[in-house]
Amino acid sequence: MNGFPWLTAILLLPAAGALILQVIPGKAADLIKGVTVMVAAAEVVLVAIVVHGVATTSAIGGGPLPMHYVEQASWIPAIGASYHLGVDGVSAWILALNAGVFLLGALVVPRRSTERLKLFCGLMLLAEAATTGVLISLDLLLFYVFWEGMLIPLYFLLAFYGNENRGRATLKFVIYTVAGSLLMLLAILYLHFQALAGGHNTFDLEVLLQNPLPVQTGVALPFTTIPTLSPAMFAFLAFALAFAIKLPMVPFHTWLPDLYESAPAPVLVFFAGVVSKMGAYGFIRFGITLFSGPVHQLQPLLVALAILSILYGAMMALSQTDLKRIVAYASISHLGFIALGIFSLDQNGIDGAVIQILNHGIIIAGLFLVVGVVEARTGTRDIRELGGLQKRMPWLYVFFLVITLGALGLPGTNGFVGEVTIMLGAFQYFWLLAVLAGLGVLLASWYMLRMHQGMMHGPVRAVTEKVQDLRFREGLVLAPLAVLIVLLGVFPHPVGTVAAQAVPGYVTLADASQHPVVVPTVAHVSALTEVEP
Amino acid sequence: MNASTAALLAGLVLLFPLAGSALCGLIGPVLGRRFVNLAGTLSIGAAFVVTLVIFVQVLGAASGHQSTTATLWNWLNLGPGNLNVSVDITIDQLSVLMLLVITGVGLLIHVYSVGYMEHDPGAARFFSYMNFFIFSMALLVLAANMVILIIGWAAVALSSYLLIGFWYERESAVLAARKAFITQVIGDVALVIAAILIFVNLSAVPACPPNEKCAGLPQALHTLSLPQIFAHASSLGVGSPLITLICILLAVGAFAKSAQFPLHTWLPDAMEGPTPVSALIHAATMVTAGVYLIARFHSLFDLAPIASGMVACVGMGTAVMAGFIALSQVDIKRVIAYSTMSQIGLMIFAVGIGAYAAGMYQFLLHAFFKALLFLAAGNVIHAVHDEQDIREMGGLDSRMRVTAWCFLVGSLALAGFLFAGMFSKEDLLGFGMINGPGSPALYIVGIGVNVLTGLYAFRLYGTTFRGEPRSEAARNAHESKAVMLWPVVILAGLSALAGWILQWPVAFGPHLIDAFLNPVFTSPGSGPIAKAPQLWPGVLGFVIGLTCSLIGIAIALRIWVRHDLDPSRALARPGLRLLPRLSFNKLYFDELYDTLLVRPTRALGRGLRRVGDPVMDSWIKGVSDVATDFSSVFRSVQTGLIRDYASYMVLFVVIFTIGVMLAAGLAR
Amino acid sequence: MNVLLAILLILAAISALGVVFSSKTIYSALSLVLTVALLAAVFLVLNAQFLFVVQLIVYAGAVMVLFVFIIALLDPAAEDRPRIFDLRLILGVLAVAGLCTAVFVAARNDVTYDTSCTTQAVTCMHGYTVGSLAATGDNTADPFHTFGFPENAVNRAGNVQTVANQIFHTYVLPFEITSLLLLVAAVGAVYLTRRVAVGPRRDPQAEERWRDDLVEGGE
Amino acid sequence: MLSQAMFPWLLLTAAFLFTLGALGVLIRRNPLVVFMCIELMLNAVNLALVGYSSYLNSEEGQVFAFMVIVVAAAEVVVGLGLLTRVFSIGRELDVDDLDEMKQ
Repeated sequence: MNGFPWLTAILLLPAAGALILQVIPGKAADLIKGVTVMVAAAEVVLVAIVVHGVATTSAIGGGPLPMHYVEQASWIPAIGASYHLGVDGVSAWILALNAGVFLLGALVVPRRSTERLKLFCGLMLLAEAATTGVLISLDLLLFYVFWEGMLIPLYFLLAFYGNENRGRATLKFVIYTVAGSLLMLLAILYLHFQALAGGHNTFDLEVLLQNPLPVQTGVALPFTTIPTLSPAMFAFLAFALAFAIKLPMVPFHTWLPDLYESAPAPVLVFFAGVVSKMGAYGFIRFGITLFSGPVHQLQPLLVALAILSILYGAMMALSQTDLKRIVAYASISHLGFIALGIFSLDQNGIDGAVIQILNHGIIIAGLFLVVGVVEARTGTRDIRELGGLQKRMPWLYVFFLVITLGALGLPGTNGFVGEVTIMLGAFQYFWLLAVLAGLGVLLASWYMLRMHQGMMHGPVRAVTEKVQDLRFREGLVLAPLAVLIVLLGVFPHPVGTVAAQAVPGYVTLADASQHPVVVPTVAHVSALTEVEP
Repeated sequence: MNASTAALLAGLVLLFPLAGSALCGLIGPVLGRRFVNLAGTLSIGAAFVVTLVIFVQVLGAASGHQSTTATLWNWLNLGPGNLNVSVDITIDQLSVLMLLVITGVGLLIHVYSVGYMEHDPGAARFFSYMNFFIFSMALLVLAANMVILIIGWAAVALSSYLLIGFWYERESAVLAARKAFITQVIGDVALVIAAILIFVNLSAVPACPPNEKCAGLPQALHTLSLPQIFAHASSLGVGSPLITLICILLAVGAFAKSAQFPLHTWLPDAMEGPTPVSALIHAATMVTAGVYLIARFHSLFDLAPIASGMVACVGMGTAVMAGFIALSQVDIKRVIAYSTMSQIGLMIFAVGIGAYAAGMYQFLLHAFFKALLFLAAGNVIHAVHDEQDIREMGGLDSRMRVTAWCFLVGSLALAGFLFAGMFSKEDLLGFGMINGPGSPALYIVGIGVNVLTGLYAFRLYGTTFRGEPRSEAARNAHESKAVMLWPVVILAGLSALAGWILQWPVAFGPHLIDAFLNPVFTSPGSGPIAKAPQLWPGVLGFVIGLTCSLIGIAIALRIWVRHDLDPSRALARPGLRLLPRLSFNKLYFDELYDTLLVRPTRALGRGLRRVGDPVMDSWIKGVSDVATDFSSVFRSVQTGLIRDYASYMVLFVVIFTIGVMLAAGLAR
Repeated sequence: MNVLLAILLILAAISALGVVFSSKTIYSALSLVLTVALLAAVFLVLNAQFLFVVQLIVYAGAVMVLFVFIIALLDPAAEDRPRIFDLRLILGVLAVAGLCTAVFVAARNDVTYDTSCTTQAVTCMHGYTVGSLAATGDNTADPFHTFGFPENAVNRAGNVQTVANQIFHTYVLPFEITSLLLLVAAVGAVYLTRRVAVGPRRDPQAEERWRDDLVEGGE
Repeated sequence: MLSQAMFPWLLLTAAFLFTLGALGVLIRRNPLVVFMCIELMLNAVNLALVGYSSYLNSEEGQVFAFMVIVVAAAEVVVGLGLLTRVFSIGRELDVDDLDEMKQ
């Protein structure tokens, strides 16, 4: 807040790190990894300062969404695209998750076995820069640039370093995401021209929010008078499709299991931990705010898709035999919860979604780390061949138990916090949703236990015979995750307060179509920050 | 007792077991068995002492404010009008009573398990889990906010999962643990939905500032703290479908925990865990959490007669069913498990008909003699080298004299003659005569349960201790060590005398627990209390109940102790062929649930795996197929012959020039 | 003069047919020499004496000799039946017919040359007026014309002078570039025909045969 | 000086020669003949250039023709060099034989 461009620093640090890496000679593997971990750690420190800033200071910026650390500079004046950065309660914790998960990913990179380590670390840092960019950009075009930019390093990481059937999986991933985001570009342009018609030559989110889209009649089918959807609805569908593909909601999720199965461990950790959350973040930041009318019209459909994701993901997780695929479908089921929270369009739901994004990031990163460790030691990912790991690896058992409990949302772990708030929000929209979500929780406990007990309990198998326990370094990576899971479960207050600071703004925007826009007064916001006795 | 001391004391009660669990779990394996035994038991002992201090404080407090609520920290605050939960605890008579049993019986069982776990390498892990259980049970009992209650609830479920699956190498233990945990999760989800219902609907008329006139419109409270819920329970509508639904959901939660029909199938399988686990968790404390829950939410249940009626019926139904099944079981621990299910059925019946104090009275006494029976069974199993089938035992009374005598005291207490069981069961059946749905009908069923209890209690005693030893192991069984005997003897003493002490001088009528708990159940805002039977009908009920128990015991003695009738043929008469098979196979509930719920879900999952993704994948394959077909059309053009390329060029040149000429021509 | 031109053109056409359709390569080479010579004659008739000489020397002299030499070297007796009934033949004939009629019709009514430019002196083709400026001698506006020649000076004054004048004044840069081009071609030819094999030897027998045919090689 | 009447005929022969050359390229298998046909096409172009030059009496046509001749010469040199190189090592003289470019 003292004029130092924090957000630009956060954005450029990983990119700079990637550049510095190229200077180091290829053979100095330790040095390369050292620099990468150091850059990731510095990033975590910077982000911590920003998040602390967001939690303590009150937001500035008069727009409907009060932001912190706002930085603005003109980028392409001709078309009104500006380099506009800002962070608020919603994106603060996702930023923290982003930095933390990358640090874990960097720590887990196997020094000796990845060839061309410099390229690998460089690409990872670039990916981090891109995801950070997505989270802090408030200008639609800038957001789009980072959204696509995220894809490039990921593609190379997955295409070069995946395992056997990576070709098909990566291709499917690229087709899906590019198709989605191209549609989004069309929608962004539509918004731009609407704003242009309204006299504002801009892509800026604040300006677009200040003069929302007028209520439009449907576009008639060519040569007929049958009114189809209004252009605003088409724009929203484009946005929704792009985000639904990234946050895999069920009909668009088929790329995720294949990709997770073929991705290397460090990439998988941050891919599952952060990149899959961009869709959810996108929905909250752009989806429900810019298109409040269409959101309300499509709310039943979106909510139904969310529930479908929860139940379908759970069902598939129950029947898979490959560990990574089980965790992938578990991730889809959890993301279905987050989507349910968002589409309930009330404060509890969205707060729950933001909290659950952070929690799910931690849990899924932990799960994939454990699966990575087990696969490295036993050489197999097939749950039928595994068993009796608890006898050989007690420390892994302790961490894995805590992570599994977090994953199945045991009350007292961080998974539960989000789920309760989301179920509450969903209930306030329609009671059956909470019941179905409850069924989702039940199935979650079934497939998580099936996986956990399948690996850990039962007699010691041939594969798990001569396996020695976690080394200190691996324990060092898993321990903070387990501690966080329990800590956030027992004391989720800070996460809740920061999220609750920003969410009222989103809710009022989302309800804008229902009644005139009510800009949240400062009093309203300050009421949040003081803590009950 | 003011809030800060309450917070301190409660904090200590929670902290000790948690610290014990952490110490044993993380450092235990390193520091060796002695440290683990010491740390494990001392932490529970400390918790018991603090509970005694609290008990004294609560007894001593003036009648008006025995219950105090304190907040430890704000759990989650999402702003006014939204979820605002803080970790707050309540200390009142009900929670103190529960705490006393949890830490007291828990301490005895910990001492017992020092001996029981002597040869087991995982002792550190065992004590860590047991301490964690005591912590979670204490949290559940002290919680004053529904979310914290649910957290305690789930922590208890977790520790029971860990302890049932303690011997994780045994496939059956692993599956039993999973089954128990998933049933508890059903209860959890039911509680969460009940909490949401309350959160959304609880409303109260805001306090009207003295001077101006206020409209008195009820305004949603959006809170989950129990004191406020009970204070404004009537705002949910007396007898309305809403409050009935809430109570039914709470009851589902209670049934999952207390292994009542239909969520009872996990309790017999839970016997896969070590015996101290069965004694502590599946007899004394955890399974009675359901009873506690209904007792705690008594103000809601009083306002929903339909729901409490349903609870009473389910309770009595389970009691009968469990008793019937217990008759033919051959595993010593499963017989006791079904007896637990039956006794808790009675407790649920008691709280169902509004006799909360009677229910808690039965809970207290039951904790003693059921723990006694389990520990004694533990001694027996230990003596016959882990053999649990009672057909392999027999004639152990001469070999294990102390355990035999304690087991006899326990059986009598269970059957309800002379010792503990008699008082509490007759008390709650007495209430049953005039309260509850179709009031005398359930009482008559209750009498039948007394007979059944007598039957299976002494069948167990007869086959295990009397007659000739039927196996080599039984022949040279010998008494267990002191550390495993002393807790059994203490519990036997408690079972024998507790009833008399609390009920002095008359075996029926008002008892000390009633007086102790009344302030809780007659607190403001709670509904009508069950009417106590007058003197004479009370005595008549007591006598009838007692005679039925004696009938049951007599029949059992004749069949299984004096072998007048051949035990195997006892129930084997042709007409009754169906009943023993039904009873032995636990009324086929396991198979029923398996075919109805488990198998179809798995089949659906497998079906989706084959069909689900490929279908959703198809549209993207479609896109790529179209692209490849389109491109193959053009490949045929590239023949590689120079002349072909040349001819394409020429063709183009010709067309182009003619076009230009024409255009120029036309332009003119 | 027209009659002579017509005869020459017809002869050229016939000899061109000879080039394409003769079976023996040597015959088509010779008929090509004849065609080139006839075209040189046409140039002469069209008063392009410089080109007449250049055509004869370069084409007839150097190029055709080279051709004959290569034919002799590679396959003196090669027979190559031109495939008559081939899809491309039909295509070719069609092209020939189509293009010729189009050009003829266009030339017939001046389509190929936009006379409007010259008459109204309107700027066309990127503001560069064809011819008219040359006629008026005023060439300041037009950089390509350093100095203008009076009406049909080309045909009156020595053609070689005017052509040379143009080459060495306005088109001196293209001229230099062509010289560079020739240099490159020469180096290329030398390089290509070097006997030392660069890549892996494809066919050893061919090497033997190559050595026998050639008079004693160099190094 | 080229008369208005004769000019179309001249252009006609130029076009005829050009397309004939193209036809030759298409149907002849012997690379040398193909080469000659290309030369023929170039000559046709020269003819047209000179025709225009005299018709519009501006000498640029002739300069252009001169340049074309130079280029043709260079092309022949390189072309024949290539031909000898390719066809000297046992490949029989057939254009169709060179189809490694086929997909």
